[in-house]
Amino acid sequence: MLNTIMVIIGKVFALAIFAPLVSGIIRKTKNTIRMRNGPSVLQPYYNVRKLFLKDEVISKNASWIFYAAPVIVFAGSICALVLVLMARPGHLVSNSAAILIAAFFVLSLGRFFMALAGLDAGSSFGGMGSSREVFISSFAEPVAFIAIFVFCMGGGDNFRVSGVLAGFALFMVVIAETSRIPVDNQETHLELTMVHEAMVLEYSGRSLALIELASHIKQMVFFIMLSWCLFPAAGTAPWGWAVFSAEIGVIGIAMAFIEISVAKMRLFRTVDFLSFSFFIALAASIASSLGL
Amino acid sequence: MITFLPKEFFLFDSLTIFFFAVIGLICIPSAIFSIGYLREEALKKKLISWALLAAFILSMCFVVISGNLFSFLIFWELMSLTSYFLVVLDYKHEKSIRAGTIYLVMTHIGTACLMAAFFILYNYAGSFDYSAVKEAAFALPPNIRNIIFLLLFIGFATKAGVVPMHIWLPYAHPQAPSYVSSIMSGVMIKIAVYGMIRFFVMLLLPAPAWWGAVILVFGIISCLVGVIYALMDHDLKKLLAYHSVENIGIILLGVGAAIFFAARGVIPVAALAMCAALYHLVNHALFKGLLFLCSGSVYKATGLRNIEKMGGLIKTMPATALFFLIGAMGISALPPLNGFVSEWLTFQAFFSGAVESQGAVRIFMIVSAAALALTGGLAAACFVKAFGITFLALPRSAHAREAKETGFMMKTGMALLAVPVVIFGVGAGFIAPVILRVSRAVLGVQNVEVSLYLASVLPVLIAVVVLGTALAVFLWFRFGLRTGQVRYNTWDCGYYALDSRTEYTATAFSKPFRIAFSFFLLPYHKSEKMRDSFYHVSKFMYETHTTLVFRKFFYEPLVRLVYSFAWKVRKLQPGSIHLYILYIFITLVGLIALAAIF
Amino acid sequence: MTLNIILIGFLAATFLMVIAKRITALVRTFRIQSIFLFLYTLYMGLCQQHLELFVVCGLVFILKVVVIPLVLLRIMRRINVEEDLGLLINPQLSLVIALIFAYLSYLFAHNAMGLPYSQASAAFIASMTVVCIGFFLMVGRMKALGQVIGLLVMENAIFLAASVIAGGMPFFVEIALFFDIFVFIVIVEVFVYKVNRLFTHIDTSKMQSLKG
Amino acid sequence: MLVALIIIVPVFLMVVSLFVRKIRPLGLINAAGYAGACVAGVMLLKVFLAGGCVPISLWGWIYIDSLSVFFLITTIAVTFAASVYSIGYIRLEIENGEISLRKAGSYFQLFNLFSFTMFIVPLLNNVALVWIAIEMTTLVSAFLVGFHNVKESIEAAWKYIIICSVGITFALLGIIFFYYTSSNDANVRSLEWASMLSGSGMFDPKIVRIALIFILVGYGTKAGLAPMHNWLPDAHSQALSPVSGLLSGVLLKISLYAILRFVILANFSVGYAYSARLFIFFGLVSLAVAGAFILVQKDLKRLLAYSSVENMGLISLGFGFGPFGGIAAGLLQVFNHAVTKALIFFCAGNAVQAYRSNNMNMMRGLIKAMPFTGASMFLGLFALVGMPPFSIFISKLCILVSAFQGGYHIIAAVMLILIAFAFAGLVYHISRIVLGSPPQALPCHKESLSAKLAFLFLGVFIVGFGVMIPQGFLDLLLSCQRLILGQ
Repeated sequence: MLNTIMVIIGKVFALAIFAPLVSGIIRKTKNTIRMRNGPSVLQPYYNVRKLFLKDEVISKNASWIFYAAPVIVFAGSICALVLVLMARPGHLVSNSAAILIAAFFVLSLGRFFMALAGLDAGSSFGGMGSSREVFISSFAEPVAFIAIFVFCMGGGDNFRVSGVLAGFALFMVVIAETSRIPVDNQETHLELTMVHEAMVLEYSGRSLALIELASHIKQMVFFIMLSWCLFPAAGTAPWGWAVFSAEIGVIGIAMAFIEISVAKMRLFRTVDFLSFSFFIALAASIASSLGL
Repeated sequence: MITFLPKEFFLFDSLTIFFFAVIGLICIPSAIFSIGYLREEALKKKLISWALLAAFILSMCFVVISGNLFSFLIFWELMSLTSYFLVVLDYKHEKSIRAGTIYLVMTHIGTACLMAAFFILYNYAGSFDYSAVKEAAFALPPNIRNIIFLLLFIGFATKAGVVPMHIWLPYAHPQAPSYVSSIMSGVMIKIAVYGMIRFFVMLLLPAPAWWGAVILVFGIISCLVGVIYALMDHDLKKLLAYHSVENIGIILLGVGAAIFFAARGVIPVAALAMCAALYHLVNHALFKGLLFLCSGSVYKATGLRNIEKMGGLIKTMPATALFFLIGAMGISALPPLNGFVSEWLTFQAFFSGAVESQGAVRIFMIVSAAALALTGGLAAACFVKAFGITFLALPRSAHAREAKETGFMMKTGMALLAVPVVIFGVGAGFIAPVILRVSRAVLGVQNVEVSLYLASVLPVLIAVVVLGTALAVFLWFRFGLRTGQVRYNTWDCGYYALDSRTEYTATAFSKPFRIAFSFFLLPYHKSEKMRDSFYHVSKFMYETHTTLVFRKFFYEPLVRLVYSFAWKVRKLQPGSIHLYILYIFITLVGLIALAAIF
Repeated sequence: MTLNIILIGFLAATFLMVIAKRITALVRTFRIQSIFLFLYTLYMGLCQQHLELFVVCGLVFILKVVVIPLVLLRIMRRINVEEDLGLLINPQLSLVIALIFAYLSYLFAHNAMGLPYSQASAAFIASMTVVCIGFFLMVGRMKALGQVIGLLVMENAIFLAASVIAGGMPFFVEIALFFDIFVFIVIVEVFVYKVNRLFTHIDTSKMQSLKG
Repeated sequence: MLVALIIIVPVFLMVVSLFVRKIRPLGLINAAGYAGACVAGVMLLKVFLAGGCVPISLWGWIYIDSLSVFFLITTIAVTFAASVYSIGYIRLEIENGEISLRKAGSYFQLFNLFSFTMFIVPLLNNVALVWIAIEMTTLVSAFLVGFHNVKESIEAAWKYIIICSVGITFALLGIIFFYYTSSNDANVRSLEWASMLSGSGMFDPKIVRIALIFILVGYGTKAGLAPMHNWLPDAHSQALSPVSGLLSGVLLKISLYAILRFVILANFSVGYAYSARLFIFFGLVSLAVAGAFILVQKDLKRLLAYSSVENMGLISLGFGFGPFGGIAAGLLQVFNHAVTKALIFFCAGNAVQAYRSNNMNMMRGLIKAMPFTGASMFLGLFALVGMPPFSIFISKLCILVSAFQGGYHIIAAVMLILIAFAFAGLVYHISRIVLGSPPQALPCHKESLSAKLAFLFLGVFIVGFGVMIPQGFLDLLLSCQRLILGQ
């Protein structure tokens, strides 16, 4: 028991530490494809370090929610990571689905507070960002749930039709949830198009550092889910951790390719994007009900 | 004539005790809250309010412990009547009169359906007693059973506020004083769910699977429609009322799934679904009661119900804000609070159901789960709006600016509901098995294994991890990392005149949803510019509204139809005595001609 | 034979009422009708030699032949309105309708009631026809007095019907009925005055302020 | 003896009202007299239930059975309440200058005459005399309807007299047909109830069918069954409010009593089922018509009048479901509706006096302006629409149970829908009157003590019978049921 707990804590730490690296790799890949030099893969670490060392400016209008939100977001991401690691890959039974869904709920805890914090300062940007963030995520959630259901019902076999379709749907959800093009753009600070960045616009210093860390970890959580979805058997393979790392890397690079090959959508087109993913998920469920 | 007086007046089984507990859990804090709420009123009004409140609560209790259809009906009607009085307690407003009328008429339609069903049952059972009804139910012809089911479903659904019979709910609940709204929303509509469980699961056995499917489908419709309307509404209490529609939908998801799987013989799933439904029932009672009390507290402090005029209340009313936040987190199903546990159990029920079945049923379960997920996401969005606009940022009106924290009694009332919201979440390990026992008894299966291990452990785990991490970060910030903090204006792009008028509004917040659901909401807007000259617009008005489709395309045409018919009938009586005499003669001649028929 | 003549006279008087255009004419024809009724009861009394029948006969004469027409004519004099009866249906059509009523009564007596064909049934048919015509006068005539007379005609016809099919009501019932008619006419007189005073006419088709 | 006492009371009071000129003592004497009648009525019930009542008394003029006792008691109770209510009502009318002092005196005379005619109807042995008594009720109450002597009231009174007389003339024809078949086929040359009943087995069914239609249409006109109900809203809206209460509460029921008598007679030749179908027909038509008119009504007292039509329809339906316990239910509804409608008409009377208008759009905030009246009216409303714990709930429930037991599912469904219309209309209109804020110009208005007492008196019945029906009363109803079904 204690052993298991220690292992999970160890894994959580490891993954949390490597989480910014994944973001760095994605960014590096994007720049490479664009034929740019770009910052190093370690740049996310530098950013976080810089932010932790800076003073922060807090709006006069803000309440305690503003202080609490980054901490809760960070804690939520960590908790989600814990939960995802608890759902054992390989023999994904109903309990695993329940745990994965719980992980989503925990992430929405953080999102809830982040959205509140966006409204807290009384700035229009924050409100706009919160509104859009909850908008997108509320449409993403059902798709993710169906995908998880279907994939867990697959029983951990590789490359079932339903599993692949579910993985595809989940991939689209991950794009939306990790604020990537075509749903959102992490790199922009153009007020009217940003979503996540608008919400956290008021943050600076160590709070912002926590938020950034939290989003790296969240991305990690999603990538882990995605990796299980695509190659469920990988976790039990020998050299599992290496296979796993490779998977994460592949997913990240795929993400980077998608990001540079499509244009950002208008906000209201994201509904179309997500409903498309919903139909894919539905197709997955139909496939699963046919036993495929 | 009065030969039908029943023999078994009262009934105590685990279901009644469960509902008793729910009633007590909500009504006591609400009653305490009412002491503070009514403090400034005249003694007469206080006494009337309390007398009505007591009558209301008692009638609910008696509905639950009735052991026969007859007293069930009487107390059901009394419950409607007393709650109607409570709705129109604030009798000077035309709005409350209107709300009361809509409420009473809808309730009456529901009760009429119940009456019809009860009397048909009475015919077959020869008695109003539940035991006789239960015995007779086995022998009922299928079509009669189905008619009874439909009548009872309409009757209970009307009271429960299931879409499309929800029309009264967003009028009546906001119009009642908040401590009453909390009971109405928290408990009264659950009594209808009690009726459904009592009749569909316990009395009219065996229930066919399609009953469960019907309930499930209506549950899905209710939760989606409820939450979408809630997103669009900016009246705090109305918003909460729409959330009641949503949550009743979620409860019905569980009830429907339970009936569905019980009929298909998958008992463990049925037990899990029923457990989830009952768990969500008590949870909704708790956080909805809490939220209504908070809204009452806000109303008392500001005199406002429109959240567009509030803002910044977290600074002036910190306790109310905290309680509201707890309620909002509960209703948004955020772990580790109670709403999370029950919604999550419902998901598990759907998932186990999907695993246990094949083909269309599996898709049906998955789609139901997706609907629930969408509902959950939208509910969270709605409460970000409700809490954010009401309590955060700057006050948007003078009333909100001058708000004062409410008194001790009201705070106590709220706290008594806020604490259980937390306990029912974190302490699910203690609560869930009890509720599982109730649901086993309800389904009449004793030896069914349902593992609630995860439900017991996970909320605690989440609480520990989240709080532990948060505490660690906090300690690190406090003692390890000592960077400075500067308080300054919100970033304003150099405009230097940010005030409450430039804040994001609830209307703006909900705009993406309005557009995404425009196929259902049918929004329309009008804008108006006041110009000083061609170049200078001195004032700009923008209004946007959504169409209440059920009202506009069903109830209003229906009412219009009835009225136009009534006006036509009215022309039959134009005041002419000659015509009247002619009527008598025609009746006479007609009857004589048709005497053979009679 | 005598009975038939009386009945024909009774019916003829009723048909005259149908085509009457003025109130006084209506009252006079009503009197004629009542005279035939009186003759009928007299004949019955002579046939059966019952003292009670003679008393009834006398009452018919006093009340229906003398008092009621006088009262009605007095009302006409007093209120001094135009005499026109106000026909909602013109006399020709009215006559046609009256004939239809006669046929309907025939059907009623033989098909619905199942009466055997006899003199009594003929008398019954006649009286039912008159009931219908009385009703028709109430519906088809605008003035208040038209309605009163219509009602009285119906009363007459019912009296006739009672005596032809059942041989008359018990004596004291007949007396009470006469009393009732008397009270009725007195009260109606009062109300006609009131109507005339308040409305300055007695046209009931214009009294339509209460509707719906 | 008791019966004679009951009959004498109104006669005596009428004589008194001829001589006493002052209004206040007159009203008090009136109320006291009817209180006495009430006591006598209760004693009569007791004696009757103990079996100590000879059916035929006073030289064969009076016939008493359970049906007559029931209707007599109902009549007396409502009349007493009306007499109590009249005290304050007439005083206020005089103060408001609506009626003169002299007319007030004549009000009491007419009131007593009216109640006399109503008292004797259930007691008379001879069906023709019953007919005459009912005609007399029309003629006497016409003065009370036209009491205000304004255009509308005279119009109403005129329509009332003429339409009811026409109707009742048809009833006379029906009586004659009964008499014909009774003398022809059963050799009973008498219109006395008991002797007709003894021969009723031999009546010619063909004629009885026709006769019963005449009776139902004829008396049904007076009983306010649609489509012959047209006089009813006019008369009820124009009459003085205590009289409206009496008209609606008692007068309609008295005609129903007459109908029932003939239904009993018809039982043995055509069977109850025939009457039941007729009752169901009239009941449904009444419910439908009343429901429609209630929805679009503007005048308070007309609204209540249509509600009476609705309730008569319900009662009629109850009789239609007779063999399944509907008769007792219908009779219970007769009593409950009588007291409830009286209460609510009295409340409406107070409201009309206060707002000086019958128009419901003018009335707001009654509960603020006149708390006692407003509260009574509100509770009366819920009693009227059949909410527990009030009495009509029970009787409505019984009617519905009998409908379902009789297997009249579709009729019961239609009935429930039509009741819902009436319910919606009544709640909509009356809640708007009772609630809301009263108009600024409303003069301060006191509620008279007598009105409050009358409300309380009726309220006791309304709530009491809703909670627990006295066993004696129940026995009476059941014996009526047996009587009507001819068991």
